[in-house]
Amino acid sequence: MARVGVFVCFCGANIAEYLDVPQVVEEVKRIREVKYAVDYKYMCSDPGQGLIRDAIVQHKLTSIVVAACSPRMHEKTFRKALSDAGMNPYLLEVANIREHSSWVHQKNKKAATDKAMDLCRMAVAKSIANEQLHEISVPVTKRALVIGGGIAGIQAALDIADARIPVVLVEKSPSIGGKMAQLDETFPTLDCSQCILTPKMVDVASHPYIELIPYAEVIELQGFVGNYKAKIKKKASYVNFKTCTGCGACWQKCPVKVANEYNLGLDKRKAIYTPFPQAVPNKPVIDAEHCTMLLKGKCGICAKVCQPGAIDYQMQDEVIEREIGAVVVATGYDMWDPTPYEEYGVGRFKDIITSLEFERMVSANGPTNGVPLRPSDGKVPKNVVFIKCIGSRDEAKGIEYCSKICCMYTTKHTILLHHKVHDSHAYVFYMDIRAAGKGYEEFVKKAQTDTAATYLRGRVSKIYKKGDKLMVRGEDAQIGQVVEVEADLVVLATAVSAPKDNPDLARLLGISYDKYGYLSEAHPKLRPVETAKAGIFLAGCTQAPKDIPETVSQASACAAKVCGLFAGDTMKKDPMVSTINIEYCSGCLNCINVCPYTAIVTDEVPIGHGSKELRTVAYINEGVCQGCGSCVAICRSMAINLAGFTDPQIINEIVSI
Amino acid sequence: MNYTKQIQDIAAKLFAEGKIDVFVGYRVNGFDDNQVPALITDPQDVPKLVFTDKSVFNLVNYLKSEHTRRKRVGLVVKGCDSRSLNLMLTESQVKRENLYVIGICCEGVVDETGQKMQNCVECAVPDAVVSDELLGTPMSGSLTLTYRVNADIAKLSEMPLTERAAYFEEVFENCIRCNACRHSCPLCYCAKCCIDQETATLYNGANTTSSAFHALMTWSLHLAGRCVDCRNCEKACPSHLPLHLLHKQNESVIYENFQEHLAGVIPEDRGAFYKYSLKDPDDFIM
Amino acid sequence: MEAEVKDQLVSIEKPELIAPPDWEPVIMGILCNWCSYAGSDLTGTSRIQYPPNIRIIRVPCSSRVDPWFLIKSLQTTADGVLVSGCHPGDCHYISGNYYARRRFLVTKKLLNFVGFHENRIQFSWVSAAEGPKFAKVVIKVTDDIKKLGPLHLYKKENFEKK
Amino acid sequence: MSFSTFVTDKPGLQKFYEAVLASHETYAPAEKFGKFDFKLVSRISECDPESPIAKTQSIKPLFFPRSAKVMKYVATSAGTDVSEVDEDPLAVKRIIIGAKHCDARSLQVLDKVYNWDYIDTDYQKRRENTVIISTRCDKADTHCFCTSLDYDVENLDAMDVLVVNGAEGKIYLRARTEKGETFLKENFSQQLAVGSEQSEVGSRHSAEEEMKKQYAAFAESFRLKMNYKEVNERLSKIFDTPEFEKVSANCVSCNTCAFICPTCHCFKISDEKVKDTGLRYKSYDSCNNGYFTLMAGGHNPRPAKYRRWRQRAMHKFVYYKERFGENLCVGCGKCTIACPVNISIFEVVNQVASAGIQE
Amino acid sequence: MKKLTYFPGCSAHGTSEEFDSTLKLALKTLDVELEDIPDWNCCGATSAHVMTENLAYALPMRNLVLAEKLENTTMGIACASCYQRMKVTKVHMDENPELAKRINTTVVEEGTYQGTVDVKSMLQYFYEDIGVEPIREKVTKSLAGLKVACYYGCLLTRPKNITKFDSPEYPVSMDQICEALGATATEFDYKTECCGASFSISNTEVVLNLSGQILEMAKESGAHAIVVACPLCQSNLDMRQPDIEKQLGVKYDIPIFYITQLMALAFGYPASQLKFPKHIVPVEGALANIGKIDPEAEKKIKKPIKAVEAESEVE
Repeated sequence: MARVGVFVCFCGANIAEYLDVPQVVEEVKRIREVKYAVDYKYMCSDPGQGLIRDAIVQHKLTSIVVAACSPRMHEKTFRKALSDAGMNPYLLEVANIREHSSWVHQKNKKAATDKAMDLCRMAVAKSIANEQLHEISVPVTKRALVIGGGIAGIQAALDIADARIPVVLVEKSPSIGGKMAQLDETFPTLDCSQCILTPKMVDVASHPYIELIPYAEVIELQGFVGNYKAKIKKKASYVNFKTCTGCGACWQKCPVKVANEYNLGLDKRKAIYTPFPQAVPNKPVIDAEHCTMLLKGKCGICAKVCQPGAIDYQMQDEVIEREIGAVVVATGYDMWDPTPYEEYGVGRFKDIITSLEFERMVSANGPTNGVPLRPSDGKVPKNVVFIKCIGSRDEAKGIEYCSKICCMYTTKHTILLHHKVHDSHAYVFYMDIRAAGKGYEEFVKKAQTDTAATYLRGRVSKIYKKGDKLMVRGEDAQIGQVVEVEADLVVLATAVSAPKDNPDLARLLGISYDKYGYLSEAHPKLRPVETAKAGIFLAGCTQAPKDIPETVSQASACAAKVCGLFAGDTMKKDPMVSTINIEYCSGCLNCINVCPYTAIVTDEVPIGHGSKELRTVAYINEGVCQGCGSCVAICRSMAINLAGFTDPQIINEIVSI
Repeated sequence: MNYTKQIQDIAAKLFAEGKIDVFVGYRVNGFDDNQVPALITDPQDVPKLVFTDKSVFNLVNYLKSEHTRRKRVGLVVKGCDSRSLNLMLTESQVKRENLYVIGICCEGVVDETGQKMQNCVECAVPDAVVSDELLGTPMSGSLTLTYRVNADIAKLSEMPLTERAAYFEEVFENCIRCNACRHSCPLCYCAKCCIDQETATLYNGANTTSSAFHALMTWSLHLAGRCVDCRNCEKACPSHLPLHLLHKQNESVIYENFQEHLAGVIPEDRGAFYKYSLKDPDDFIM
Repeated sequence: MEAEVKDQLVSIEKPELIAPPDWEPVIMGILCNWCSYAGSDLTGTSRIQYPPNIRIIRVPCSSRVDPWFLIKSLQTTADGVLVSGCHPGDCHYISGNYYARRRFLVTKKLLNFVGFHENRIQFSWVSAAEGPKFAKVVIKVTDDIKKLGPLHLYKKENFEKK
Repeated sequence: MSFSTFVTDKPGLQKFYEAVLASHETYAPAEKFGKFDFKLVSRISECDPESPIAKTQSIKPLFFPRSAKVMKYVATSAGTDVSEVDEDPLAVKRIIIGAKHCDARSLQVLDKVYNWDYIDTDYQKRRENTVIISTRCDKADTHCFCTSLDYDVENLDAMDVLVVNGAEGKIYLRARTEKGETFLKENFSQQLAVGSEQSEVGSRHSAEEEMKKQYAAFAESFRLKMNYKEVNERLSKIFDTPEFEKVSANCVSCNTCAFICPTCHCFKISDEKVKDTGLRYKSYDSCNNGYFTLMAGGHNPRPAKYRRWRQRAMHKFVYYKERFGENLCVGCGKCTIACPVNISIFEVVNQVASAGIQE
Repeated sequence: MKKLTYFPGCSAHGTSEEFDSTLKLALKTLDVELEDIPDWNCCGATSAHVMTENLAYALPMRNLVLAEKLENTTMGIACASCYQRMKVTKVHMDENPELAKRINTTVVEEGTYQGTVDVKSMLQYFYEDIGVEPIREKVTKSLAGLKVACYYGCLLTRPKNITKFDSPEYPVSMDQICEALGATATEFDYKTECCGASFSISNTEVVLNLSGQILEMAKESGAHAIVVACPLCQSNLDMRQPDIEKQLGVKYDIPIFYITQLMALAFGYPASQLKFPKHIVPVEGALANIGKIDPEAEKKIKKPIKAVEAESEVE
């Protein structure tokens, strides 16, 4: 028979003042299984824990109940005390008589005492059904997969690799670098983006612990934390990277011109190309959608001019497999498409451009060699209107959230405009200026003084054409009047939106995403880089819009999480997980359906003792199970139980008072 | 409705071609004109098979029997039966390839007194939704989301609480806990019913009214969103308890609040408790 | 009639049964660990007072709550039950409370159908920050159940009323 | 010794019943959900002593209730207090009216097992305190076969008072036991009697004749007839026949037949403990239940349906006979009616026995 | 011959009589017969929906219920205001059957609302049900040389979730029909700008300003005339033009045509049937441009409405 020890805490006066602790002890002693009960001033103190340790040995106790504060407070402390006395720590139950009784019934001592007695009885009853549980250890494969080679992916990969953990970095496009590689200068310091990014890109390429797989996508991820298996599809580049020297003869000679994605279609690239001059790896790929050789079998110029003979028109997509232990997802963001703003004439007026297009224009290696030009006539604009919150904070046409970076980059743009076109004038239509960040507000103030840009607080209602000018009509809410600005160029500060592939990726990885398509973190405050699926972490804008410093911090945080996960050869895990009694499992597999962590899979077991015939049952991978108990409650056969919260434990509680 | 001839022919053919090991159909019970299930393994017994409007029992129940397990089975199913078969398939209890299903477009069956059964009057899915061969003329049209309100539920819901409590107390009092309901239900196939497991017997092991309440509540909740209204349970009940009330109540709640399809109509649909919608009603929660 | 009810507390389901004068209801509260249990802890640390009738059971998630627990509580100790979990979308385990919500509604309606007053089975979403809300919920539930009187339906015979 | 016979008519019997109901704690078939159960009633309008046999449950629950408290205990650290349960409501002085002959006979069969190695005092008390008034059926039901079994239905003395419908609306009441004699004498007032044959005197002969005639007509109405001796003998020799597998194929393994059967008496013991107080119950169990023979170690000697059916048939017609000299079956056919798939014990034993012949 | 249920609305018999009559001419050519809703009533526009919800829904619903009794599945409406009220009612009723049931109790005598008849403006009907190409085929007298600015006003395409037709900000359906007739639609950014109609009586000055800007932009775009499909638009821009000119001190002299007038003209009906004398601003000046084709201007103005650039090019 169970031998339960009950330890009732005074918590100084916190408990003792509002309920009769000795009476609780007396009542508890009446319970058949209780062999020892005592009270003490501070059970969590060292002498208090000593009491528990001594009683365990002296009275040969089989389970312990501590009646004190909330288990969320000191459960770990008392578990440790049990461990120290050589007892399985999970034989502990805590009766919460402080938060649930003494503190909330301060005016009714009798009722509080009665309630405390009942709570103790419940804890005793539950503890009788407690079982010895042991920490779960899961072996880990010490290799990380980083999806996305933007600044987030680069930073995470470098940090993990620096800890001598192998990293597989998969990038969708032919080069790493991401959006940051398209930027000219960065706020608030106006560092040259390329200058600070490219050394990191080179580091990635040369790092002995990083395997860079460009022009590839993850197509499957199976397994669980520490033991994932990823399938990666390397898209056919038609260029043998091993032999290619990156000399550039091919793309100079290629006759096919295609809108250049890197410059957002503002100029042309060739069908065989590297996205930009500083690309890493600096090897070209053939754009199969436009290459006439691949499309029609005619041309073949690149193969002719390639001295090392690196061109291979027969190349096929290739699927490779990597065993990995953790995943960092850093797929970045998409610029929001402003087409819904029809009243601005988006799509009709060539001289309305997006901020990223402006960024490319003012970039020294951009399509206009660093000078902003009107796309319609190539003239240098004098009056430039910047409109903020295009898509952001707009429930009707765009998205509800604030994209966080637009205020700052628009400020930067007014400065860049001022630098490049000295006699220009910038008008900025804005809703609010959100400049929360180190040096941000100062940056905005300085920009306003230096550039003498006109800031107009209000929305633009219409843009129409008058001659070759764009008439921007909006409200200046500060003077309460409609204003019209004659603009040469309009720059839309488009919102940051989630990559459109994110839902597919989330499904593939088995993680969740929010209504906008951003991947969901496990907890918005306390677990912002983890996902609900153990071993998968999030870095950068794929989780929510953020600026570069934040992205880099999050990437490094991911790296720290991965390193922590890989710190030992095995991973330790809370044993409060579900287990299946296969004897009772009827194999309906409903549990697989409701498990949010895909912790349940099918298994084949003999139909009876020693039988060769097999039947299908569910199997719970304890390495993945997080212990929510969804499967337990939906299992009609009652074949599943959740350690620590088993049916007998809870029902014991219910019938004990 | 008489498909005796067709079913006999099909069964004979299946036996002759060696496609089945056992055929599950109906035969006349031998003392009046009512019918009982017939599990036929010998082709010689095929002429005993019948099918008329007295073919009441849901034969899918026999797919959990040791006589059919891991055998190739020929089976006759009516509309409601086929829905339970659909659920059995979805819940991996039987393998489709082991079955040869004769679906019936059912015009409704009658009880001992010759009256059309209530569930047949209210039936929304008369045609078999799973079959290898369909007998009769299909009549259901669009099957999804058809739902007919049960008159008993409406009546009882309007009753004052006290009266309803008294009515159901009588129901649970008259339950003898023989478990015929559960054993007759094709969807109660658990290796060991949770009500027979220690967790339950420790507190509800006796055959008291309280235990009957516990058992029937648990049972009906386990069938919520799955019950196909074949009334096998009600016909099996030696105390003639109105068991359909519990199922119909759950069905109406599920239909009205979650807009779910009828149980077993859609293949691979596991029932309302195994999925959720963000739009589920939230107003009953503080 | 009204006056009689005030004088003598009767069970709403079985009005012929009268409660002892000092009758106090027992409410079984089943709370999810991450939101509602934490919320109830906050009620405690904030010293917000509420009636002492609730007895709290901790479960990891509202989806762990089997309708069994409610049935068994009503069969034995409880005059009413309260199940509380995270607000929709806040589930620590992503989707647990959505599954639970469906089960709760069907269970509540079924129990009401067989004769339990609907206020005996109540649900709430209480977040870890809603200490005051938890107190309000408990006050309301206790109040509701006090009005309904003691529960007699399907009680275990060895259950002794306090 | 000889017992009195009274003669009355329909209204007279009705008045007699009413008087009994008014003065005694009386159980009679009362309708609920379309079937009749023996319930405590106080007015004749609440019950129907002439209820049809096919729709009437047996009187077994009045002696062996489907769940009975056997003890109560309070377990604390001070020790375990065991106390008797409250007064047994079935052990008070009571009358049963409307019982069928098969019901009465079943008690005779059950008496054997309850007075065997352990004397079941609860059962004894209930038995002693009960006066059973049993009406002889006029017509057999489809599934009845009481006349084919090892008891003399005509001269059955298992009831205390026998009621027989005679010709021309006459109804005969005859005491069959001392208890019945005393009861009749005390309760059957002279005013109720009709004609001159109100007592044991007079044309006793003609009463005897009429009752014989009624029985003959009743015996004629049986669809099912068998030779129980042959069945007993054959069954005892064919334990291993595959025929059991055939007859049990339709069985869905519920417990209905056993729970309904007036002679089945298997039970289980279960405890229900709330807080410190436990109650121990004795409730029906059934050998058709797959877990009936499951042992703690996991072994189950009767995992297959046919083995359970063999046990059921053998226990009824072989083992009980061997041990107590009676068939554990009274031929009421209630199990067949209650069975979800109408498996008939009559057919089962005959089919198995005749298969024995063929071999 | 196609049939179309027709809701004329009050202005068809008054200020916009020329819209109604030319509509019938155009439809005759296009082989469509109009069936008036028997015993139709006021749509309730502008007054009812600011007063009571019930009346604002009940008035259109009566028309809808009556229209359901005819066999046609589509109801065409000339007046933009009537169209708006009818369409709003239909969409709201279809979305909310409970509301429909409640409103229906008011017009219970006419019958039960089924939601079987679709509501379309005449412009929408021309564009979707007849199509630009069939219209082009019927043209016997091309309007080439005439440059028009198509003005849609506020109600024909908005709100988007109600009308589900064309773009709410830069619609093109009328432009395409005008081009099919041979005319040139200018690039006109004020297509859906407010004309101030609601203040027509109460605050005329606002109307003069707003409508004046529309005229100004139309002139700026090089248009000879403005084309509309709404009686109120027409009356504001046409009737008030002299006032506008007086207020702004500019001479516009831009006639305001109904789209149906131009259609009828292009389909070969004589000008005498088109009721031009009802216009305040004389139309003759603008119509004189028909046939005068300036190749330079043609090239400059006639741009594709949505530019599609070639994806790649090979040298």
